[in-house]
Formats: sequence, structure tokens, C-alpha cells
Amino acid sequence: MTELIVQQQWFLWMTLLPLGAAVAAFLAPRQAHWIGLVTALLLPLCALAAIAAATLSETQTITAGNWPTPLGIALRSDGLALVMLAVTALVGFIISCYALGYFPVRGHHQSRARYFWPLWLFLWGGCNALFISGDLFNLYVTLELVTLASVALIALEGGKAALAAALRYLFISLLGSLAYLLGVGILYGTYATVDIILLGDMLAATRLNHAAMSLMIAGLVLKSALFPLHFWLPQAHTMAPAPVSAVLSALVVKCAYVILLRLWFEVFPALDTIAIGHLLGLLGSIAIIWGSLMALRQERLKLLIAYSTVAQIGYLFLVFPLAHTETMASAWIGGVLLMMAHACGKAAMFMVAGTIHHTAGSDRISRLAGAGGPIGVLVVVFTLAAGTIIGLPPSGGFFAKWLFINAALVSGQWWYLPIILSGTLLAAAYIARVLGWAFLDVKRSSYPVIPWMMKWPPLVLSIIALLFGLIAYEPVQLALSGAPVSSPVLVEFGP
Amino acid sequence: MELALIFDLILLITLIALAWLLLASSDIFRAVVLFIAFGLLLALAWVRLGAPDVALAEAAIGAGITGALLLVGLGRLGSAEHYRGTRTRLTFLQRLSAPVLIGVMIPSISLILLLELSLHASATPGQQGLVNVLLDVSGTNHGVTAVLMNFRAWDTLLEKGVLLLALISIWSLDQARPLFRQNDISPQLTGLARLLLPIMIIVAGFVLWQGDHAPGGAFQSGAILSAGILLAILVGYTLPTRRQGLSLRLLLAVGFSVFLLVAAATLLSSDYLLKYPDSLAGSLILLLELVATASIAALLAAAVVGGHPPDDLSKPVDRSSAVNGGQT
Amino acid sequence: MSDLILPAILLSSLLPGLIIFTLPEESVRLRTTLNLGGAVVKLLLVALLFFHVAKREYTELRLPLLPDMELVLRADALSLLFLILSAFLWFLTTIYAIGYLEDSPNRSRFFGFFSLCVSATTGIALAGDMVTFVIFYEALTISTYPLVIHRGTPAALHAGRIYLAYTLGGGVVLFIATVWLRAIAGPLDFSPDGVVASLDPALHGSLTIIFALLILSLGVKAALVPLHIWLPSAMIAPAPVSALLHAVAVVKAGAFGIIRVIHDIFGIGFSAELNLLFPLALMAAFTIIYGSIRALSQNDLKRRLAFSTVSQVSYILLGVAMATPLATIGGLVHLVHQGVMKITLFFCAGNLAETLGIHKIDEMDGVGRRMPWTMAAFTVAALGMIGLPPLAGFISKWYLGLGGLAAGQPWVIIVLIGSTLLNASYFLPVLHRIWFVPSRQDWPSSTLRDGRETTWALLIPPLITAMLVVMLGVLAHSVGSALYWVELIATREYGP
Amino acid sequence: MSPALLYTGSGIILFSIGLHALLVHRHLLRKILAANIMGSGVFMVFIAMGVHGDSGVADPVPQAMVLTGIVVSLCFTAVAIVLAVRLNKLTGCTTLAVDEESSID
Repeated sequence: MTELIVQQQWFLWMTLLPLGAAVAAFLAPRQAHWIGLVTALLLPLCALAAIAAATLSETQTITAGNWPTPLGIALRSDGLALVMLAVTALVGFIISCYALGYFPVRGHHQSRARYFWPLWLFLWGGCNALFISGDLFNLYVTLELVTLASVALIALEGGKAALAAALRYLFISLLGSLAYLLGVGILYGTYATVDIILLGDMLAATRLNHAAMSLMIAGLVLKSALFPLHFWLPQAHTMAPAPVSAVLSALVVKCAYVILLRLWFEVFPALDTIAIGHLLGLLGSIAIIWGSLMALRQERLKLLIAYSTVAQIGYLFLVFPLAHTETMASAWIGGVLLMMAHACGKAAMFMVAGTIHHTAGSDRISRLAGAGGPIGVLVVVFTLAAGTIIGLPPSGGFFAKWLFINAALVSGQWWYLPIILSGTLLAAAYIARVLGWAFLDVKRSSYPVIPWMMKWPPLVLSIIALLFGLIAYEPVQLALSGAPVSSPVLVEFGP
Repeated sequence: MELALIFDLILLITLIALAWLLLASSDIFRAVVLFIAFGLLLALAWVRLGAPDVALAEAAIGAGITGALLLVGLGRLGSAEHYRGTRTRLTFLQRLSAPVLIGVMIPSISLILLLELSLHASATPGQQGLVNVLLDVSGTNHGVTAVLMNFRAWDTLLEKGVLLLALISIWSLDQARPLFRQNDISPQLTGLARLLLPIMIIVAGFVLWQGDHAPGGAFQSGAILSAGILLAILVGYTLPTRRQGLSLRLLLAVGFSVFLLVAAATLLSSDYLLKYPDSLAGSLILLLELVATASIAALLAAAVVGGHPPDDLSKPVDRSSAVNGGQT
Repeated sequence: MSDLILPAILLSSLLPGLIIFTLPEESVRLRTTLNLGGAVVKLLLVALLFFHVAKREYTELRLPLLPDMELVLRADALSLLFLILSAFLWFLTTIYAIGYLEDSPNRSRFFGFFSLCVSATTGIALAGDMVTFVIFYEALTISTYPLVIHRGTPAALHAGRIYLAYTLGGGVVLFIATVWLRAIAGPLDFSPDGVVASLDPALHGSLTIIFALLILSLGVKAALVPLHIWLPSAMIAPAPVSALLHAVAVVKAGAFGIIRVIHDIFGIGFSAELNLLFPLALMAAFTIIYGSIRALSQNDLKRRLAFSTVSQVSYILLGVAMATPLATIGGLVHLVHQGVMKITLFFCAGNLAETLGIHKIDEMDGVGRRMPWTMAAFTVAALGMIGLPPLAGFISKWYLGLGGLAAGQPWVIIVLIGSTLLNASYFLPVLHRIWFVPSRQDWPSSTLRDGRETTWALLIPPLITAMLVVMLGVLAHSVGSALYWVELIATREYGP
Repeated sequence: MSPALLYTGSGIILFSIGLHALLVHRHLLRKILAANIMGSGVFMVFIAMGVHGDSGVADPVPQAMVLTGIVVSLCFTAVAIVLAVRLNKLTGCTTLAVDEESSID
């Protein structure tokens, strides 16, 4: 049994499985939802097997076709890859369940269901391929796979606003990936390899390398919607159908960020990154404040959640200035933890917003007034999930902020404290505003019955999001295996 | 040598000028035509850089299919530059970001890059040595094909996925509409098509076979075939309705599916993704190239047609408007 | 003893809470079963734990959170004090709330958050280090917020905003102070000698700042003037919530946190050495007097009780800040006594509002005749608050006074006497109205069949707590009383 | 100045021209053209930096990468055009200037 698990390269199956399922769903549109659901059930199991296999085996890097690296493409099952695969499997599973309720297979919207599944499975496969890739050019291809699927999924809503948002997203993404690709080209031209590990060993602090780095980082920053390059995000994430919004905010934004983490800590450590780090930190800080303030002003729930994503992305970028020598681990783990926590919490929130839109006909926050009865449980889901966005314990967001503040204090960058704290308070304010409407005591006509697939999966995810901090130890330890930072054991534990 | 340099200079200046002109041109139709010319000249540049594979692909895909896509799109959009509706109010930051980017960042980055590149020119030996050493066991005799179909086959697999994904995206957006009005077919065109189609198929086959030892391969061949399909559509060929369902989808997906199956099989048998058994490498690559060509041809043609075939799931439509590509 | 008892105590309210969220509004029976079942199980587990801790068998559970951080659950004598208080009063409050909210909307939501709130309080009691404490402390903030705004009126929402602004503001300061302290001092396990005393003297400046930040942030929930504004406005919440807020959960969590910081993080000796405690004692004294004076002028019954809480909670802080065994006993015992007395008063106020629609003090004329049992309980608790011997409040004040003298700070006596006079002058007029002023209006007569003044669920809890007020005073020196337990804690803290 | 460097520089210039046009122009087809020009610039850098010395033999690896890149950008072009046509059908615009306020509900 154990041998069976170790022998298989489960993390590779996690890319082949959704891609194959996507083709199957395309070929058999009437069975698409079943194919999607079975895949969504299998992938978390594969993720567990992949983690089990990784803890048992030594090697973390293999190459496609077993060709040696500068030539072959490195595929890695290191900690970062595994936790992202696992989180994607979990969130993806929940979103798939939700989508089953959201896109009815019968009725006049059935054609949307028929295209949703292959597109979503392609996106899933693309994400998984991206997380395990250890090759800069392969990362480009996987990123484009994810982007193209996202564009089509946004446009699936069909309205003109959705189409415009999709098209804008397409152009922005194209711009970002071409800038990234230009950087990759320059690196290949100089070092004749695009392998992350090899490049990390070879790179010298030349001006050309700095230029390549700037291009790649700029492209990825655009794709991960850091202020002031976030302008495309609220529309794109709002206009999409609810399961798609959840996927975009929870997973797709993280794709570009994961590449950034890999670049920063594995490819460019030899380069002088302090100035860029501070710039990213500054933009991240502005994003936290600006995104939160904008969220506070929104009249529509989905827009509020989307701006909250802008703010949360800001936190993610604090990793770069905070990662000094002695605080490297703190910042890196904080970033990874926040990614995971945000993925769970934000997906649950978008699903709630989608259900409200679906049943109440609009996602205006004022429509929540007197939300009781069937959507009472949604308010609860929203509250629990919001805990991780605000950073309340015991959510993952809380510990991520803990690590950030710790890194800021230890590295003497105390000016990030007020930023992180005011972000927390502002988040509480915009969440409280929603809850205020939801708790408002007005009698309203009853809501239609909500399909249970749209009610319970988000609840499960929101509970996981809220309690994530309590179970974060294992994921964090996993992420640290093969990580570019070492575990920050400051003090020995007691008996 | 000097003469070659002068030729390069002229070519590059023309390319840059064309790019500038077509992007600045006030007539969008002219811009598209100039773009096709740009693509053809670019193919020349690839030849000059010793990359005939890219040159072939650029001519067939970059200029040919992209050109067709643009022209069809233009026809559907209407060629007038038509700005309707109020301007969106841009926030201060949005207004600021464009000039900052254009005025400061682009020139400075370009300048730095150029300066630096002049210092670092030809710093590394590249990988052709490694590729040449391993060519014997790769199952093919042409370096680029070996990289595409074997050394970096994982990229190629995913890229086939992107192609299929693009088609699914297009199908999710719109239903197929005719590329032209029925009565527009001219007899001369039909005659020309009768003459050209067999030649195109032969050329495509040749390019595919060529890929084993010289520039060529599935992309280029598929692009030529898809041009043939489009020509057939232009002279009024329609795919029979009963072929527009599963058969068409199978044809579109076969390239990617077989690639995936090979990947799964190699993973099961050897623990390494896409590690072909030595004795089978040549045949496997041939198989992959063949199915890829068929799929690429169908996919590219279907992308130009630009929509999903009418089917029983969506609202019933007029049969006569159901035109779709997909013949091999 | 199994290590699992501590998480079991937490889960006994957490799990029912999570399940209740998913229940439809109509399944009253299942919800009630879950609520009461959870409360009973928790009581039994706490009782079991009690006997072990009494025998000095401390139990501890460590759960790794991050590579260098753990969740530590530990039951020591102080935890048990708070734990018993919260488990017992939660049980009563649950019964009361079931009666109080009969037929009102959104009960699943209410009881779900209610259970989360109690779980958080339990967690605060069981926290074995500062990190764990902060985790549950902040969790309490957010789980209480939906309860405060439960009524959904604009006034309730406004109160909720104020509550959230104050407590979260305090929360982030606490957060920073804890991260900072942990960064310079390492793990912050609660231990009787404190954990920072051995640090480099060069850090004493930072430690003073951290101490101030900790006290100020915890002082928000403990309603230290001027951080008390949220408390009177939060009385808009339903009566069971107010009861919980004032007697068990929020206010007590703040006070409990300050005790933990002084006793188990900084250590009493070290705190006194850095001269950190005298400012706290002054603040507490000021709060005691200020709260009482403000209570005088309130006409709304619950508001008057709220200002009374502001004043009374600072007794606890005053006792702790004087750093002598007797004063500590007085402070800690007041943690329990104040809880029992104040919860009685809020139960009674809730009964008045629910049964007769009375909210204002000047509407209470002669209400003793209409609701004799409720008002009897009210009277006992109010007299206890004033400090009438031999009721519970008297015991606290007596030890505080002795402690003040022992600490060489006789001004404390003046504060206590002044406060007692003020207590009397805002409670006695109310008692006078209840019993001796003829009623000005006709109350609706009881609709219950046997002519009871209100339902059992509303009547039993205040009667039990009123009885406790008497017993905690009369039987103060017998085994098992709060005072006995607190003396035990003080002995363990200061040495025999 | 070697030819490879010349081509690399031109690639960067093409990239910049495309970038500029992508940001400035509002007509959707023009944006698509601009993105394609940008892509061509990137590909030129890829190939030209892979040319070493005067042997004129290009490294096959970047060639393969560029072939992949060309197909990917073709895919984006195809989807972008269909999206633009679709948008044009709904709004009558050939720009992204959809009145955002009106589209909210």
C-alpha cells in the first residue's frame, strides 16, 4: 500500500487528471457536470496521496522525460507546490459542488453549464501545472493556460459588462505575460537555461539581470493586481458568475503571486532587491488602505469583496520588504499562510455573494436588510469567512499578520505596523457594515428556496477558513520542506 | 558580410516603420493589411536569424491565420473607427499611469537593456551542443522538432491544451455565423479552390514529413491545412449537420487527447512524464505529429469561423446559416 | 487524567454552536436540547477538572500552531475560578435566553453565536500562554458583536459599531503588544513568577511600554475609564446578552487578562519593582468613583446597571494592583461575586422588560407587588452590590479594605467608603420605588395559568443566582466557596 | 555591432512600440494588433539572443519556445477577436468604454 503511494508521481497526475477531464467534459457535454464532480472528488485524494508520497520520498524535483536540466523541464513537488495543490484541491472541490447548484444542467441556461465545466477543469489543470513547474518558460505557458480559461469564464456571464471586463482582463494579462516573457528571454539569452534552480545558482548581480528581474516582476505584479495596477480586478471579479469570482479571487490571483515568490526567493536572491522590495512594500501598503477604503464605499457586495481582495493582495506584497535575513522565514511563511487562508475565506465570501445575487436578484448590500430565514445561514457563512479577512483568530489571516508584525518589529520596519493595523480595522469596518444591513430588523418577503449545494459547501469552507490557524501547523511544516527559507525555531519548546 | 549587415539594417528599419505605421494608421483595414505584410517580413527576419522553423510558422500562423482572423473580425465589427458612448471617467491614478509608463519607464528600460546587451552579447554557448548530443536518442533528426516533441514536450502538450481551450472559449462565446453571403461565391474562386486544395494537402503532408529532419512540423503543416479548409468554406462547403456533433469535437480534441494519453501511459510505465521508450520514440513522435496536425488544422479553421456549431442544446436556429469548418 | 478534557470542555459549547447555525428556525426542540446538553456536559467536565486541580494535578495540552508557536491549554487554579463562573452562569443564562427569546426571529443565529461566545470565554479561562489568550480574546470580540446587534434596530447597530470600534481598537493594540513582547521574551507561558523578570535590564523601558499597552488594550474590555464608552451603549442588546457581557464574558475577560498579565507574565514582584502597579490602582480607583457617579443620573435601568458594572469591575483591578495577598483575594473573589450579583440584576431587568415592558426606573413604582419573586432577587443582588453584610459584596470589600491597609495605602479605604455610599444612593431609591411607592399604572395581569409572575425559564435563573449571592457571603469560609478557592490561589501565588 | 545585437535591439523597440500602442489606442482590433507586435518583439529577443557568434546556427531551444509562444499568442488573438465582435454586437462600440454605471444591475 505504502509502496503504491510512493511509486506514483501523484503531483503529476494532479495536472493530467483535470486536463483529461476537461477534454472529456468537452466531448460529452451532457455528462460534463458528472465528469467535473468526479474529478473534483478525486483531486483532493490525489493531493493527500501526493503529500504522503512527498513525505516518504527524498526527491522533490524530477524532469519531464527525465532529460537533464538545462534541457528538460523541471517539475517540483516541494512544499510550496504541495500546499498550493492541496489548497486548490480543497477550494476547487467546494467550488465545484457550489457550481453544480449554480449552473443548473437543465433549463435555459444549460449551455453555460456545458461550457463552464471544461473551462474550469482546464483552469484547474493549468493552476496545478503552474504550481509544480520549476521552469520559467513552462511557467509562462501554464500562466497563459490559466489566464485564457479565466477570460472565458468571466465572459461566460454573457452581459456586456462581463464581456468588457473579460476583454480588459485579457489585454492586461497579455501585457503582463509578455513583459514576463521578455525577462525570461533575456535570462535565457544570458545563461542558456530557464531552470529556476540552475538560474538561482548562476545569477550574478549585473544590470542586465536587474532589468530582466524588473520586467518579470512588473509583469507579474500587473497580473496579481497590486495597486495601482489593480484597476482591472474589481470589474473582472465582479462581473463573472459567482463560482468564477470565487475561483479568480481565491486561486487565479495567487498563480502570479506564487511565481513571484519563486522568483524572489529562488531565482533572484543574489540580486540587489532592497529598493524593489521597499517599492513593493509601499505599493502593498497603499493597496491595503486604498482597497479597504474602496471596499467601505461599495454598495454592492461583490464589489466590496473584490476590493477586499485588492487590500489582501497588498498584504501579500509586504512579504518582500519584510524578508530580511533574520526575518526571511517569518515573512515567507506569513505570505504562504495568507495565500492559503485568503483562498478559503474569499472563495466562501464570493459564493455567499453569488447565492444572494441568485436568490435576491441583486447583490446590493441594502438588499440584505432583514436577511433571515433561508439566507440567515449565508450571513453566518459570511461572518465566519470574514474572520480570516479581518485577521481574527484563530483564522490563518491572524497568524499571517502575526508573522508580518513579528518580521516588521524584528527587522525594525515599524512603519508597517500602523498599516497592518489600520487595514485590520478598516476590514472590520466594511464587514461590520455588511453585517449591519444583514441584521437590520425589517420584515421582508420570503426568499426562494436555495439549492442546498449553494448553501452547505460554503459553510464548510468558511468554518475551515475560520479554524485554519488551528490546523496550520501541518501545512506550514509541509510548505517549509524544500523551501528557500529555513524553519524559524527561535526557542526550544518546553517538555 | 557588410552587405548582409546592410540588408539586416534595412529589414529591421522596415519592420519597425511598418509596426509604427500600422499602429498609427487611421484606417483600421489598412492597419490589418500592413500587419500581414509585417508578418511576412518578420518571417524573413527569422530566416536571417537562422530560424527557418519559426519563419515557416510565422508565415503560416503569424501572418496567415492571424491575418484571416483579423480580417474576419474586422468584417464583423465594421471597419469604421466607431467610438460610441461617453468616455469612461478615469481615476487620477489611471490617467497618471499611462504617461508614467510611456514617458519614463519604456524609454529607460529600453535604453538600459540596449546598453547592457551590447556588453553581454553572445555570452553563452546556448544549448545546441546538448541538443545535438541527445538528438540520436530523441526519435527525430531535427533539433527543433526534438525539443518540441521530446525534450520540452510538456510545454508542447500544454500549448496544445491552450489551443483547445481557446476553441472552447470561442464556442462558449458565440454561435458560428457564415463567413460570407451565399451568393457571393464566384465561379473563378471555386475553380481556383479545386486546383489549390489538392496542392495544399500535398504541401501540408510534405511539411509534416519534412519536420523529421528539417524545418517543418505539425504547426506549420496544420496551418497550411487549415488554410485549405477555410478556402473550402469560402467556396461554399459546409460540414454535414450530423458531423457537427461528436465527430467534430473528436477531431478538434484528438491531438491534445492523444498527447495526454501518451503522457499518462509514460507516467504509468516509467514514472517520468513523457519519457518515451527508446525503441518507440520515433513512432510515438510521428503519431503525435499526425494527430496534432489534424487537430491544429481543424482548430485553426474553427477559430476563424468563430463560434460553436448549432446544436440541440441551444435554441433552434436556421439550418441554412449553419456553416462550419472541419474538413480534412 | 486524560489530556482531552480541556479540548472537550471547549468543544462542548463550540460543536453545539456550529450545529445550531445549520438548524432551521422551526426545530426548537433540537436546538434547546443541544444548548442545554452542551451546557450540562460542560458543567460536568468542569466539575471533573475542579477536583483534579484542587489536588494540584494540573493538566496541559499543547498544539503546535506555527513552527515556533503553540496553542497551550492549561488548567490552573485561576483558570478554574473563571471557568466555573462562566460554565455555571452560562448554564443559567442559556435557560434564561431560551425563555426570553421564545418566538422571536433568528434564534438559530443567536444561539449559534451565543455558544461561540461562551466557547471563546472558556478558551480565555483555559489559555495557558499569552498567544492562546489573545486568540480567544479576539475570538470573543467577534462572536459577541452579532449578539450586540441582534435586535437589528438602528440603535442596536449603532451600539454595535461603537462596541466593535472600541474592542477591535483595543484588540489590535493587544495584538501588537503581544507580538512585541514575544519577539523580545520568547514563549509567554503563564507561570506564577512571570516570564520577563529575568530579561536584560536594558529592555525594561520596552517592557514598561508593553505593559502600558497591554493594560490599556485589556482595559477596553474591562471598561476602565475613559475606555468604557462602549459598555453603557451595548446594553441595548437583549437581556441575556447583557447578562453575559457584564457578568461572564466580555468585561470579565478584560479583567481576567489584566490579572494574567500582572500575575503570570510580568509577575507581581517584577511589576511592583518597575512601579507599574500604582498608576493602575489610581485608574481603577478613579473608574470606581466615576462609574458610580454616572450611574446616579441614569433613568434607564439597564444603563444604570451598566455604569454600576463600570465601577464594580474596577474593584477587581484595584485589588490586583495593590499587590498584597489580602487585596488580591478581595479582587479575585470579586470576579466571582460581581458576576453573580450583576447577572441577577440583569436577569431581573430583563424580566421587567419582557413581562411588563418596563425599561425606565421611574416606571418601576410598586412593581414589587406584581413581580414579588423577581424583585426579591433584585433586592438581594442590589444589597449585595452595596456591600451589606453578610452578602457576597461585603466579603469583597472587606478584603479589599484590609489589603489596602496592609499595602500601606489607606486612601483605598476612602475610595471604598465613597463608592459604597454612591452604590447605596443609586440602588436604594430603586428599591424604595419597587416596594414602597404605590404603582401608578395597572400592569397587565399574568397570562399564565397558575398566575405566576412570569415563565419558569425566566424566573428560576435569577432566583438561583440571588440565592448564591446570599450563600457566597454567609458561607464564605466554608470549603468550596469562592473565597476559599481564591485564598488557595493567593497562597499559591504569594507562597504560604 | 553584431547582427544578433541589432535584432535584439529591434525586438525591444518593437516591444516598446506595441506596449505604447496597447496603452494608448482604444479600438479593440488595434489593441490586438499592438499586443501581437509586442509579442513579435519578445520573440525576436528570444531568437536573436540565442544566436551565437557568426555561425548563423540558432539554438533550437529558444526556437521551440518561440513556436510555442506564437501559437499561444494566436490563441489569445482568436479569443480576443471573438470577444470584441461579441461586445460590439451588444454595445455597438469598438472600444472598452462600456458605461460602467449602467451595467451594474
